[in-house]
Amino acid sequence: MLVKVLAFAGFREILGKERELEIKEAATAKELLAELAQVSPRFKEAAFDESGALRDYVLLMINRKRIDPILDLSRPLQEGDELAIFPPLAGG
Amino acid sequence: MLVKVLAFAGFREILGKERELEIKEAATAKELLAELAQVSPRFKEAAFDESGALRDYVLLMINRKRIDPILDLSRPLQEGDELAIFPPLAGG
Amino acid sequence: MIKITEEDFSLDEMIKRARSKDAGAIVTFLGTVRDDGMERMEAEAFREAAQAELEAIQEEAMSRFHLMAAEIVHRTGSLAVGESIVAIVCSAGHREEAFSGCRYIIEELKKRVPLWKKEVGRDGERWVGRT
Amino acid sequence: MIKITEEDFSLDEMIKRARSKDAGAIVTFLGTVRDDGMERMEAEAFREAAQAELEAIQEEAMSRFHLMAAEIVHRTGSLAVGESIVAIVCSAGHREEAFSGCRYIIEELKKRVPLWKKEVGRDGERWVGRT
Repeated sequence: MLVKVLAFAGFREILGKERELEIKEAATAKELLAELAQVSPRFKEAAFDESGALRDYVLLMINRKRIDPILDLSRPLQEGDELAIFPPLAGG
Repeated sequence: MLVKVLAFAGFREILGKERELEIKEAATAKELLAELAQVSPRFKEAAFDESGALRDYVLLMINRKRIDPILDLSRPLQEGDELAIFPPLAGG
Repeated sequence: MIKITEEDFSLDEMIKRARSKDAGAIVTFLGTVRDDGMERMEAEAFREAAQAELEAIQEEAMSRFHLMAAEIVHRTGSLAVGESIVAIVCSAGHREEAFSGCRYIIEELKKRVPLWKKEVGRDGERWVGRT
Repeated sequence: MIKITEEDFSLDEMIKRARSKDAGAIVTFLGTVRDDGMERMEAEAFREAAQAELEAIQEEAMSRFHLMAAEIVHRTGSLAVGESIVAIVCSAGHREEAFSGCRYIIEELKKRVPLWKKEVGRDGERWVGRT
């Protein structure tokens, strides 16, 4: 199935602003991120620590809703879903 | 000696914006106010209560400095002094 | 700049003067005549004393909140509903200071500056006071 | 009005829209690019998500602080030192509400709206974050 990946700020500079990816039916956000890490070693280094865990400052939205990286990463995605990847907001 | 009296807001409507008054040498602000009360019954009623005490909401400046109606009213005025009489400020 | 004036003023010009490359935040307060069933408002100042008091307040705000600029204008005379009465513009490095400085100036102005307002309505007029 | 835009905007127009005869107070926050030794700033938004979040914040502020109007503009793209980045204009019956509403919107914007800024200096560039 086809999903869309949006990346912003530092992650945009690594992944490009927008790409569509063909992933297997009912794949999870976690599997999608792993696939991106495989395609892009720079993304792997930016987003994951040595133990393979997602770094704290990687923020995610699915269909423009913030998701909890612990609870929601294993939920299966659906055709046409949009995953956004970005660092912390600009803040103060 | 000559002193100047400025009046604002409601007191301006009673006394006029500005007037010069000839008062006796070393007269106090209190004496000056009594003189104004004598000249203008409307001022007397607006500024003094039945017992003859200055009402709370009469504010005074001598030479553009706020004065305390209890402490400073008996200080002698000097030639050319400017007494300003006004109600509470516009506030909130 | 501090001004007590019969004429309308340009908030835009005030903000322009408050901008600078070291200022990251500019906070503006604009007070206008609110329709509380009145036809117009008359504002009166003890001009010389008001100017001096505004200068003192400006100086306090600048040093307390590290402002880069503080602009104050207050109008006098007859003002229709919707018209501007007072404007304060404060610039600072950061927003915390700009907000606090602007708030400080308007609160002190209301408390300390010899200004009076009269509401003129269909049924008469009254001086606005804190009593 | 809420706008995320590459173009510069007119604060004056925003204030004009926020004026009304029931509003006695209009508070404005203007954020500009401060010279922290940088040459320019680049601002980036997740536009659709940012617009939706700003709408939510605006609604919260309007109802919490009884605002008459709340205008928000945020720029994206390359911005020189001194240029405007963000502006918020809130009008209310009284100043307390207008100040609180304006402050609320800028604080929530900084916390919740998907916007990023990159400082581009003589010695390189860095994304500004809260980490």
